[in-house]
Amino acid sequence: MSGLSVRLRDVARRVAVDLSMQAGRTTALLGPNGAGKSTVLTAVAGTHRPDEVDVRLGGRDLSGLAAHRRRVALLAQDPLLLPHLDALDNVAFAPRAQGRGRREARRLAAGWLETVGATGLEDRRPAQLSGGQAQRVAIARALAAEPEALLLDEPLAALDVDAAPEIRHVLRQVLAGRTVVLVTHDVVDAALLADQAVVLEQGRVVESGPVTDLLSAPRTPFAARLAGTNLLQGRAVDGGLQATDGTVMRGIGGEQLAPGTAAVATFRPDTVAVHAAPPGGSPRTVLPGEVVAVEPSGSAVRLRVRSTMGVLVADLTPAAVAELDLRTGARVHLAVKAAAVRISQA
Amino acid sequence: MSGLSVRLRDVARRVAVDLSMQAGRTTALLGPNGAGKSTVLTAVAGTHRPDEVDVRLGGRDLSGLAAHRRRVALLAQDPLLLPHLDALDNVAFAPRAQGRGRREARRLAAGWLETVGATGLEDRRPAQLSGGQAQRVAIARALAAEPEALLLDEPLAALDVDAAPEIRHVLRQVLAGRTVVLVTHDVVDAALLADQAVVLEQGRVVESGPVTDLLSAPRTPFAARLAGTNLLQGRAVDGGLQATDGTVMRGIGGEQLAPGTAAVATFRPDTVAVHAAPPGGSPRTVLPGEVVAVEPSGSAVRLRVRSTMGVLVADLTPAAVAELDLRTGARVHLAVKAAAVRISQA
Amino acid sequence: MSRVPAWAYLPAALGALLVTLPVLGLVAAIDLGSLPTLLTSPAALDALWLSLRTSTAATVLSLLLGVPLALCLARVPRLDSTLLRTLVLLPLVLPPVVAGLALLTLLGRRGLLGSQLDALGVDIAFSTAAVVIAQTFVAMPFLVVSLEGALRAVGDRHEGVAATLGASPGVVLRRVTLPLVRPALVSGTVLTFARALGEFGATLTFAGSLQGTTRTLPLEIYLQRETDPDAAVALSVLLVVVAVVVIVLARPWQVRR
Amino acid sequence: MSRVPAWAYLPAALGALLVTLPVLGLVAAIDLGSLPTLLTSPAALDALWLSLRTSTAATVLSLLLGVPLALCLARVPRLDSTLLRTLVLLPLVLPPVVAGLALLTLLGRRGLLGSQLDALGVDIAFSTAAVVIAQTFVAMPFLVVSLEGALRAVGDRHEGVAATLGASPGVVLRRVTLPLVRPALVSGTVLTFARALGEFGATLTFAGSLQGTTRTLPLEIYLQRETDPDAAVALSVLLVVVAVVVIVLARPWQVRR
Amino acid sequence: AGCADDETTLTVLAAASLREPMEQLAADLEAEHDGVEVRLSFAGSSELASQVLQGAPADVLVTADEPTMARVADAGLADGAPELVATNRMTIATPPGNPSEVESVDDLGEDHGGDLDLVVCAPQVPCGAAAQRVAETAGVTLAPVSEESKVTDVVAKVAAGEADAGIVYVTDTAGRDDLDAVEIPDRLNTTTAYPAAALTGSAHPELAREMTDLVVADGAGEGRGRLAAAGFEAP
Ligand SMILES: Nc1ncnc2c1ncn2[C@@H]1O[C@H](COP(=O)(O)OP(=O)(O)OP(=O)(O)O)[C@@H](O)[C@H]1O
Ligand SMILES: Nc1ncnc2c1ncn2[C@@H]1O[C@H](COP(=O)(O)OP(=O)(O)OP(=O)(O)O)[C@@H](O)[C@H]1O
Ligand code: MOO
Ligand SMILES: [Mg+2]
Ligand SMILES: [Mg+2]
Repeated sequence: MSGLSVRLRDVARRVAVDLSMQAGRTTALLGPNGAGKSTVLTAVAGTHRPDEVDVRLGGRDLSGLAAHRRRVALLAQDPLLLPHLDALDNVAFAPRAQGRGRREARRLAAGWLETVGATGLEDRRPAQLSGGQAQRVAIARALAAEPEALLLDEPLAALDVDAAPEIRHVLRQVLAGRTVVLVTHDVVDAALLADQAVVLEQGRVVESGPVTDLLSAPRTPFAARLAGTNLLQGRAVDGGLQATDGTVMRGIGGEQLAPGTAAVATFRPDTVAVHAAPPGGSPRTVLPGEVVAVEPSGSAVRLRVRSTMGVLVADLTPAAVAELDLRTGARVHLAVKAAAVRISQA
Repeated sequence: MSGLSVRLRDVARRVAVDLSMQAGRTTALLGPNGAGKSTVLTAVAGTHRPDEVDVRLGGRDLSGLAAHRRRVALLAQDPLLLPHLDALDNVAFAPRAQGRGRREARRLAAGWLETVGATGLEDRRPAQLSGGQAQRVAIARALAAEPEALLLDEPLAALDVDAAPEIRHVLRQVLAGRTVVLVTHDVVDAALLADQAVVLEQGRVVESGPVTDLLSAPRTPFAARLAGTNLLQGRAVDGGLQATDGTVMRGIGGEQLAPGTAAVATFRPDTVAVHAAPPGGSPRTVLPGEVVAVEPSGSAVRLRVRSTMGVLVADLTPAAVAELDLRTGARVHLAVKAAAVRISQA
Repeated sequence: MSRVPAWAYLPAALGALLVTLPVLGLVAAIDLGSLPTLLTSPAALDALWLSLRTSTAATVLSLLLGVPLALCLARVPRLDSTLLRTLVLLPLVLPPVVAGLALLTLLGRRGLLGSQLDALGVDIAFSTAAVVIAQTFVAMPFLVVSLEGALRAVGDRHEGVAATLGASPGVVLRRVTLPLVRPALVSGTVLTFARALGEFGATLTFAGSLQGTTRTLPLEIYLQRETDPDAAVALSVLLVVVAVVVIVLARPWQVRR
Repeated sequence: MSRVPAWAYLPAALGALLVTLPVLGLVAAIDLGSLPTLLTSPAALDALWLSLRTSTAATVLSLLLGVPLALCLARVPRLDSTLLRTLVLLPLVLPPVVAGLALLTLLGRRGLLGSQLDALGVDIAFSTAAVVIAQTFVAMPFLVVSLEGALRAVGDRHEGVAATLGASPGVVLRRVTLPLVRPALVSGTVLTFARALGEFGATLTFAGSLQGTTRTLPLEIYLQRETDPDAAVALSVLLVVVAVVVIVLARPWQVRR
Repeated sequence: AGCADDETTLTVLAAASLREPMEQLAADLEAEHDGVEVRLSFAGSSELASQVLQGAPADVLVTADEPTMARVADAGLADGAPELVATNRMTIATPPGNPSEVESVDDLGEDHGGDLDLVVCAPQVPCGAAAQRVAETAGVTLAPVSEESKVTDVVAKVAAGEADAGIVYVTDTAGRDDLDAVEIPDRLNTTTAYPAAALTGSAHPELAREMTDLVVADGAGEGRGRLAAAGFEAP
């Protein structure tokens, strides 16, 4: 197999994963804080040694190799620019280390700085850069290494609203055809930059597959929240799913599941209707709840509502929000049409 | 005046601002990377001394005061936890420094750690925390100082998709009634947490006012992009605005402006129609362009299109995107109805 | 996996041998049979006890004066002058005999300050106090140098954060600055104690050599060497053992947990 | 605005006075009229020239061996043993006379290694080479200590990043590690040179005192003091001046820009 | 120096107290032999003896007492029997003008010397042993504030005014204006002898012998004459 595969166990950090990532593809590594994402990346790069580790890249066994022989560049969560070099020489570091002449390396570096929108910062020492500027330089530095595999730990954090899409655009071009692992908390990055996705929780892989599948049919609550979709876990019953609290969410697609099988119900936030009083009417589930958050989401407004089945998300038009006078603490009833709820095996 | 006012000039960093923020309110400090946001915060906190500085808080002149007498807590862009203390003692640091007993301080600290979802990390040294965990502890530490003014530099960066809304929720409650300055690149944070907004660009204040005004009627391109709105700058002409490239964007609201006055045209992304071929018809502006990015935005899809008037943003339904087969590089025509374009004085 | 270039091991080993072999040779040279008698003579015990007392006093004095001095040099921008730092470093580089001469020109009976003190009836020369002063003079710069370097290396960003959390400079010093530089503080203190323990030339020149009062272990060794080289070697090994014990005892405090 | 507690200034000033006043007193004590004659005597010039040559050689030797040694101690986890570090520190704390004795027991004509070398016709003791060895023995640990502390303080995270960018350990050392610890490297080198320049007891014991061959400036000062205290003071000031020049010249390299 | 083939270097180790006459004698030898350079090393006698025993390359040794020379001779390192070149006697040194008004050895005793700072050599070294003998003969118990390892350290402390009095060799005070001497009468005084020897390790045995002979030779301007001029007495 020619991709990147990692098997590792780190007792102190309680991380034990076994992953394979396709060659030439970008895999998004997702998961809550402390799930073990950075641990996986540093183990692949060779800067952290877990208790057990087996890393293979394009058929090479990296496990025993020193970091500098792995041809794997890591953009760590902390930019860690070399404080004694200016921005240009930081970026030129990898080409120089790989044997290019000083002028050539600097020329390449200047190009990468331009690519990430950091032209004009060439002469600055890291201490003289703002947070976002440092992040851009660090991205340029990792890209300049032209590695066989690129590991990016939250590359777009700290970037301003102009830079984030610009650099996302740059990354999309640069990453194409490379083996990349991208850690991110932003679903937009995952959706736009990655082909595959892996979700870690508490040091274990809980979900993996194509990004589009993960976002359209998440199987774990974390992935669902990431995808902005609602997901409920429970057991299949006739015509729906019974949550742990006993409530039944009516839905379709679970017909071929044996009753009692572990299953999930997913439904998009814009299919959830919000009412001030319990509505009547046919095949739908109605859940009472309390609004815990009101946030803009694109041009819609997203409500988070705590119900007996957990926190559910509903997207409304600004007009509807104003009309219902929805604010944090308001008591509402959520109605979900059975046709919009997909039941599938967990 | 009882709020927070800052006047400063820093020659080396090319920052010169004069700001006042209301007491008991949260002000979002927005702007591109390197605009001077962190410089303002550190000057207010007293950890950076610009060439000239005048800071007043609630009638007190802080300019000459040592940092520890300012009663201003700063959550810096880098969490800077004290490496020799565990998470609990890091958070207990401020209560202890303010004279509380060790037990009392630890009790308070444990409460704050719980608030930010970091229960269970009490005994960890900063080196043993993941990026997001460290960020949570740093937030708890700043909150535990119970300062008169709180300065937060990108507090929600590095947080996972569960933590961000949770901590945003916590902050909303904690910040209420306090004087807070919040640096962020995320419009959701600004919208949800702040009352006022100030936009810095290249070390200067370019816009300020209530957050809602800024988001609904931005006056600068940066604010517009932040708000997810389109904004064009130019001069008022009869029935619209003439951009620097000569193109006229037709719109309403500019009637009382003398022709030639500097003006801006704003219009929401969901009012921009995208066509494969130039459409005909009444009062609208049609601009040819090239798709440079396709991104999800809530349940819609956001296109960024480079036109002669600059990069414009259009929101479409996923269905429309699929139908038109829109992807990066596609050539399209943008149509904007005059009725949706607001012309106002710049 | 180690990031040390492979070629570095050879010179490192040579370096380690160069500094360790002579000491091991010294230890190998002692005559074990006569050791107990040599080490328990009243002169040796007096010298050991005097050395321990004066070195401890010099170390405490160095801490009391040297920590604030290092702090000021590292943190008060106005004081960041090459001149002051150089003057503070000088005792490190002066031959001990010159250090003793320098102390005499200041505190000797005819010295600038000494003559004033003499008039007041205070006589420093030939007293145990003179030993402590000589040891402090040559040893304190070790503490100042290692501490100042560490203070600059850790930077002041954590101190800034602590200040915004309401910590006064005193609290910052106690709860942030000193804990952050603890490894350097401990190793600086050990070096200071050890240097004070080994002080010879300045003590001889400034304080003289009288059993029980000013004749510290190194002076006793020097004297023994004239008549009984074996005893000198045995005492040298005693001194090495004391130094090793101090270094080893201090080690756990040095490791940043 | 300074973050140094106000009370710290008093002990800092006392500390600074304690270490600087004696040296200033020494400088004040010289007789300017006779200075030129004293400093240009053949003996003084020989001693100065010998001191400069041997100190330079000892410094170079210390760098060649001490930098790899510090690197191994700081970066090779297996070597992080208290024992090895203690042994390396010992020369710092040995009285120079004991250091000289130790060198003799190893490299003297009757020493463990010296007797082998003697058989081969190589005679180290009482030669200029012995001076360099004695100086290296006492001075190299300064370099190792300050460098190792700095290496630990800067940590290895930047080295890790550099390695993932394809830099081999040698490149990491040259382009990342050494630049990061440059201030410590420079001040360690200066201390080493200065300590070598001031070395007295070990040189006297191991190398003897022969004009032009082993009588370095500190030995010349010691000798002069017996007959002509003024000349001794003048030479001491000369030594101070050389040390100050070295410290001052090295200063710009120490500041992290 | 010493790079040319026709240049010979002779190394002479001598007790510190012999410095002045030895420098003159070295110049004498150099004047007699073209291309010969004499290098002198002065230190405490025991120090020098230890160096020779440790293999210091030297041609001639002159010490301040016989037992010390015996250590070298017993080790078989002396070329022939050592010969005495001079003797010395003790005196009381005081700072110029004798401010403490020391008049005799009696004034140095512990019952008189309450606030008198006396410095002597430690009994373990030759000059200290001699001082001890003087005190015993005078029936005085000394109460020094410091017991130095070398006579020159005593001289330095008295000359610097740090000490009020010291017991040193007569030659140490001769010709110095920063020291006054209080004579010790013959009945209380004691004599020390200076032996010289050529060394077996010498690369120039002829020249080494010649130097030794020069030191012991009779006649003004040479050996004994030079020594006498510096205050030494004949053996
Ligand atoms: N040096 C360390 N020693 C012990 N535990 C550690 C260390 N570094 C991290 N951990 C722990 O290991 C777990 C995994 O950490 P890791 O940094 O891989 O998380 P992450 O997924 O990158 O989180 P984040 O999104 O917050 O960056 C966490 O529980 C963390 O507290
Ligand atoms: N120590 C310094 N010395 C000189 N210039 C500096 C220093 N720190 C920052 N700058 C420069 O000052 C300007 C303002 O920096 P600042 O850190 O305030 O930006 P910011 O608005 O916080 O940016 P970001 O969003 O990237 O954090 C930038 O151009 C930056 O490069
Ligand atoms: O050998 Mo001496 O003359 O006692 O110092
Ligand atoms: Mg991480
Ligand atoms: Mg910033």
